Amino acid sequence: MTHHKIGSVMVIGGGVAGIQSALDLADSGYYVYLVESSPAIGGVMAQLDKTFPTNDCSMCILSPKLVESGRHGNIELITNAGVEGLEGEAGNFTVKLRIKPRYVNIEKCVGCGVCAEKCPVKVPNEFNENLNERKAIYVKYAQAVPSAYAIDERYCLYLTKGKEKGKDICKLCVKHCKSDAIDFDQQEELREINVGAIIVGSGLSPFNPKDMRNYGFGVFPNVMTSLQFERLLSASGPTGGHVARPSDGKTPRRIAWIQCVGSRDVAKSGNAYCSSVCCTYALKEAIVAMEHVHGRLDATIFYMDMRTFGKDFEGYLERAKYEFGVRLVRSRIYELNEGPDNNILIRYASPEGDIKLEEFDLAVLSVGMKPGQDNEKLAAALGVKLNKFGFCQYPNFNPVSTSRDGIFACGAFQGPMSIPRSVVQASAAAGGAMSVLADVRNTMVQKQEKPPEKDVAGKEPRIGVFVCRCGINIGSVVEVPAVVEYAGKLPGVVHAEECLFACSQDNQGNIKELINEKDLNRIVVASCTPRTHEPMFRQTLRDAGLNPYLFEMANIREHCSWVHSDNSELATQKAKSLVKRAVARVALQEPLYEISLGVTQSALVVGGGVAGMNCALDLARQGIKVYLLEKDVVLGGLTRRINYTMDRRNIRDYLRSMIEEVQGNPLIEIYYGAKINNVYGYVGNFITTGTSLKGDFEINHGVAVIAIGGREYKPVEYLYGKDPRVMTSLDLEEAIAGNSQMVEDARNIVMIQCVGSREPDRPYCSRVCCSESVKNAIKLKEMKPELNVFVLCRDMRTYGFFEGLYQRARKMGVIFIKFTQDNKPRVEQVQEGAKTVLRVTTTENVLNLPMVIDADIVALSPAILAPEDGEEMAKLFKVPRNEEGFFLEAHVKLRPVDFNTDGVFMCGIAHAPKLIDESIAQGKAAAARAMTVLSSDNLVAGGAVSAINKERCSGCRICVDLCPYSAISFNEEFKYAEINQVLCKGCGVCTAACPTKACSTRNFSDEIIMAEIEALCN
Amino acid sequence: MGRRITIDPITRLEGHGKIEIFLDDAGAVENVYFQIPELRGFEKFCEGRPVEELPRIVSRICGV
Amino acid sequence: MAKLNLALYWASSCGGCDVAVLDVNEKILDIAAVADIVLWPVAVDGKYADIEAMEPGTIDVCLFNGAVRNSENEHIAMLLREKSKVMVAFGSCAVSGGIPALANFKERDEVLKRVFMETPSTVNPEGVLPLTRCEVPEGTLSLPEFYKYVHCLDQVVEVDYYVPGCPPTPQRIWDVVQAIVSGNLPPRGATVGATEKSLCDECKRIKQNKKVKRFYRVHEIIPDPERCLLEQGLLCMGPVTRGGCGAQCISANMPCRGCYGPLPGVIDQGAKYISSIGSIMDVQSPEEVESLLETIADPAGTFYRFGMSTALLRGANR
Amino acid sequence: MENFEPKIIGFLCNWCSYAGADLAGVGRMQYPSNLRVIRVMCSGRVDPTFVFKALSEGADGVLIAGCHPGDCHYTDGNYNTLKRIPLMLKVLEQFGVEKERVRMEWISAAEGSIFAGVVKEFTETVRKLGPYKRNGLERGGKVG
Repeated sequence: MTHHKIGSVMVIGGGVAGIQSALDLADSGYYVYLVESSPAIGGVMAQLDKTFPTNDCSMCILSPKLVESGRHGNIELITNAGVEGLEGEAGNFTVKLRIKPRYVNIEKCVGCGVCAEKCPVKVPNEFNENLNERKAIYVKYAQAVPSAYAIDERYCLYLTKGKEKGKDICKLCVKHCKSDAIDFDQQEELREINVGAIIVGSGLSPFNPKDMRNYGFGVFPNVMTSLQFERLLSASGPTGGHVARPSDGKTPRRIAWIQCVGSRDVAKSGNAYCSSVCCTYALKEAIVAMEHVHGRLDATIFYMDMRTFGKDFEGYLERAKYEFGVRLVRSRIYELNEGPDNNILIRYASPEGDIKLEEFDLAVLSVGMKPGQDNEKLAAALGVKLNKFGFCQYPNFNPVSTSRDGIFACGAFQGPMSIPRSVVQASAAAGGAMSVLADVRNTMVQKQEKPPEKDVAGKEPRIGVFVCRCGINIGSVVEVPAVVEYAGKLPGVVHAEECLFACSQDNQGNIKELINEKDLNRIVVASCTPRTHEPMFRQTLRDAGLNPYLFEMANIREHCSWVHSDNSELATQKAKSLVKRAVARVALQEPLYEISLGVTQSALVVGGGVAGMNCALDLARQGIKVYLLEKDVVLGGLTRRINYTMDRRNIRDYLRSMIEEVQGNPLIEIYYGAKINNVYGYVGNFITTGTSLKGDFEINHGVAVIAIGGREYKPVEYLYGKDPRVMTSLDLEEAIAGNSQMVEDARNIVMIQCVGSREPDRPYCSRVCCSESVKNAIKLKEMKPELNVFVLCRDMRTYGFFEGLYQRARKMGVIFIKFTQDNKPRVEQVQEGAKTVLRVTTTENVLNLPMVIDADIVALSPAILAPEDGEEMAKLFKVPRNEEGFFLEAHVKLRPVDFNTDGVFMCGIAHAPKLIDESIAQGKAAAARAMTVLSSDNLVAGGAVSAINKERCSGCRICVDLCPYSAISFNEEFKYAEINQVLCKGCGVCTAACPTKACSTRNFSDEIIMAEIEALCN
Repeated sequence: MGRRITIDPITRLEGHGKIEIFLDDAGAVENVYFQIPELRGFEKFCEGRPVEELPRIVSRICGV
Repeated sequence: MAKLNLALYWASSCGGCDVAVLDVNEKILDIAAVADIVLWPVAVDGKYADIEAMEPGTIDVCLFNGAVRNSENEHIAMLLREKSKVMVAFGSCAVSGGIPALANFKERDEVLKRVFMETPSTVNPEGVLPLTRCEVPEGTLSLPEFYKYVHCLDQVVEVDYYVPGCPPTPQRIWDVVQAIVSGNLPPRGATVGATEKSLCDECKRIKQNKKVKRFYRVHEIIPDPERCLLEQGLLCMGPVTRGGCGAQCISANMPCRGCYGPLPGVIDQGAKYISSIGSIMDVQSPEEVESLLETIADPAGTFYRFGMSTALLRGANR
Repeated sequence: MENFEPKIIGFLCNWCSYAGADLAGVGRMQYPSNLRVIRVMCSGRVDPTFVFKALSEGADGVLIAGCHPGDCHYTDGNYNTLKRIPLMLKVLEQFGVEKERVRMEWISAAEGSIFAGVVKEFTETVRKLGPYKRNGLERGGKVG
């Protein structure tokens, strides 16, 4: 049976993963329904204060994405909704949604908040982890999208006590809402939506430790969860960012973090897996707390293994320890007790073996991640299998697929993971959906017809000013009629009026009419912040045939009436001044145009390993011509040396079939023995030249993906290369797979971890080695149970579900011995009679005594190094690398596979060490991100960007290196700098730096800013 | 009262000057006042400047 | 064709601009052939009284050098403006205050005190300071008033053209004279005798993308004569300074001092320079920034060496 | 100077500090009305000329706020601010202007309360410093 395919996708879950999937799809020509169970998108990330390892503000980086999804023409937000059922198949599904009433009309609500002020019902604020209260009518958080209020039907007086009985009780919100947005007649709705594919990003729920009575959560006031602590740190949280302990509001000076609460814990919580993120977030919370608590803070983290395995996490750990003095104690805490003054007492065994009792002001439980509350129900409704822990069960080597075709998964629905990894998975899942729907791209998206634009060149400004009352939000503080009168007299203003709600639909009509009637050529709206409303008003101008850049806002709400509500006179004065500024500015603004560029519909993928091949295949599946460059004469990269994965999937077969598929795909052209000589051009239009076994090549491509992998460190330690019995873990794997005699004869095998990793000159974790060794250990034990296998390690970093393997290895009798960086094991050759014994000596960490093992094989886990040709590649593509030589992504959290240089992406080990599934996901993610460029024939660029007047440029070259997007280049022939309008993002740094005024940022020129200064000062 | 002769400016030299000559009734010089109106204050504004600047600043005392 | 009436005047200046005019060498005769010089205190006789007696517009062109430091400077500037068809601010002092305007960093009274009471060669036990009016038996003598500020010419009278430089180079002066004689002048208000691009455009040195780890004072290093001086850590004002001087300082392996003034449209040369070099400092942390800034001996005096009269912030007498 | 109401110009970057100011608004945090904001896309757009211009036009104080170092929407635009402003402050001092009149702050999109606090504190500082005395000298004005 063949259904016709539908060019739209449903994304379930409005956390950062869902948002990323939705944006990638919407930008690539698909209509997206973004379904969220709560009244606003944002997920757990919105609750976080800072994010590791950069400590950047969570809201700062999330909020632009929220706003973008909220106003994207091809994303439809459906909040308060859950999935009831699913019919159909990949390409054509029908999803049944149950949408709960919000009781507030989103279109009408202006987010003024008067309703909440008047609402008499106080309820625990879940967003703040119940640390404070909100009202029954509420907005989830200040920056929420949609920004409309919602009524919590569980608590609303009218809904719980009045409605059914037909009694008109309370309804204060209705009475006070000036925009008539409260609608108690809203009914629960069942809606059927037709989509071609589904992405599940339904997130996580933090482990609730209330049943773990040994920790006293909910009993001792000064025991809180890490998410509660996160809210405490947040400047927009219940304490405004002041770290105050719950019992008495005092600033704690001694805080303990207890790791693995609800993780790695079969006995109490049943969660055997590692939640992957808690070690690093605890470090983050400790660091951030130190910054918040003025004065001394003793931060102690009680942990089992410090699992800072992600990119740049190890450096973060080092900084926490040495720069901030966070104390790390390796000890599993079994119980917390309450001491005097509600302090928390912790008994623990010190590394030296003594039992200590220590007192803390506050204890934070680093709670693990559980599957989202409704995941089970959701999976059942969708017909998608879950694993034993309740996370998604994905098919072999398809990390973003599910058990059902056409349904993809991303983020914490798949398992516990960090934000960067969630975002990668989200893009990869979007790519999966795109592959299914490649032939129906651009069929459901909405394109709008625009009227021709009026020519305003050379015309005197005729400015229209609209001053918004915003109900009572502005009107009750600022004397709006006085502002209107004042505005009417400003130079260039030909029309000024007030409006109740400037953003209302009917006022948009009014503005359009006036533009035509009075021949207005510039518009000022004095209302709220341009950060949310400017795009809408610009659209209104465009609809009226006016260039959208001939618009300016005066923020007289957030920056005036709301913050000066106690002084009407001063607020009115300030509002006038702000309007004057806007008028002075708009008069000088020029119409700006976006330029449209052709996009070469092909991709260059550099590197034919697993990441590169997955990327190439995903692109080819979407009809894109791919040029795959491989410097070797065969495909496969590092994976060729791997024989089996830890969960015993057959990687050899996988690799073989993948290579066959790549070689057999008519859209993929492979260049073996390839070397790039030069790269020219920019996003959409690159030209790469080089040589290969086929001879010289010149390739035109629209995007490039760098997937050049990495290499294995060749140890100089532990007699490697000096004794044939010392090998790397990959050598051991080959020996096991090849049934070598050496393994056959062995009695003692010693594995040594962190060889060349986590060292001062290579301060990162190679991520895969712990799991790799556990994998080999299990294999050996299965083959020969009597074999002694010792793993000498610093921390065992078997994150996520690999924790199960670690537990299994221990059960099988593999012996794990910890060592420290300053007390490493010794490997030496000892002559015993005719035999040369390979002797390993290490300090046993429990007894603190030397332990001597005569090994038959010593397998070293060497570091994974950045690719050799990384530096060359970085120069060719003008992309940055980090100190260790791995490529540096545009943004750790939000653009993990993008470079700052538009049109260039990365995946695989070249980015950082990672496992095969992670490389596969990244390859797919890079393909999806590349598709956001390749999905249209034209690329829109320009607008408010900078430009250099070459007549004025004197060739000093001050600006050239400043641009983070490499948009500025120097014309050596004519000695002037040029800005590529396609790459420029309009920050204006170059304009400020230019000594000759050759450089100018459109609509942020010196002249405009000077005019603003003059308007505000005089 | 005698005559007053003013030479303003005195020329063909570096600097600004003015001479006031008072003659008695007999036409003999009774008194002469030489006035220098020019003051720039190098003595003050050189203070605090880097030493290597001084040769290039004080050469602007007189460029003739 | 009737000969032009030409006036050259110096206000608060050093006479270097006048000498620069003489440095056109034998061409001075060509000037004399086309123009009658009605006032040029350094070279020819001519009294204020003669000028006062003239009808307005008698002087065709007045080349006015020097800053306006006192009431006499101002008075003569107004007088010459009245009598001249074309008023030219000639040289850095007239254009933007020049070296004398460095005094704007100091307070007026401090200057007087230092000069008349404190210098080692001064003997002035009664602490007498110059007076603007002084009664003598013969009558009243007057001295000009020493102003709080050093002004540039266009702060006291309307200026038609600007010729920057400390001093303007003879070649450029000759170009200006030719333009005047031929009547081939640009629109009023223009800067003549300088280019519209920065000195970097004229500078022959090899330029690369700029990153500066520390700054050097000129005596601390002998710079590579081939490479951009700014890239070597010398505070070369070239990027923010008009060209036209022929890059003389640069040719002597010395950084540009900025005398040709800011580029068209730049309202504050020093501020612009802060913005430019602030961008190329190759440091990241506030501490590193602080220690890099330590290597700049006298930022304000360096960045505003010739432009204090036109600086947006006016200096110590604020 | 009892009734002196200082005029303060603020340059806020669009992505962090302007958003922080918005958040202060959403949180109804009250602060003095003396600050007038000019929005720039990045604090790295702020040319010290703007600061001098504001002071010369009648401002008594100038605030420049951007994303925290490392958080810049444009990767590292704010590092330009971090370098230019201290150099500008040195020059400012040499001009005899109290450097407390110009303040550089890092304010994130989540730091509404910090924004409000900074405005309060800064307004007080400038109020205590008194008006920035200017000499409104233009051509034809009183010379002296």
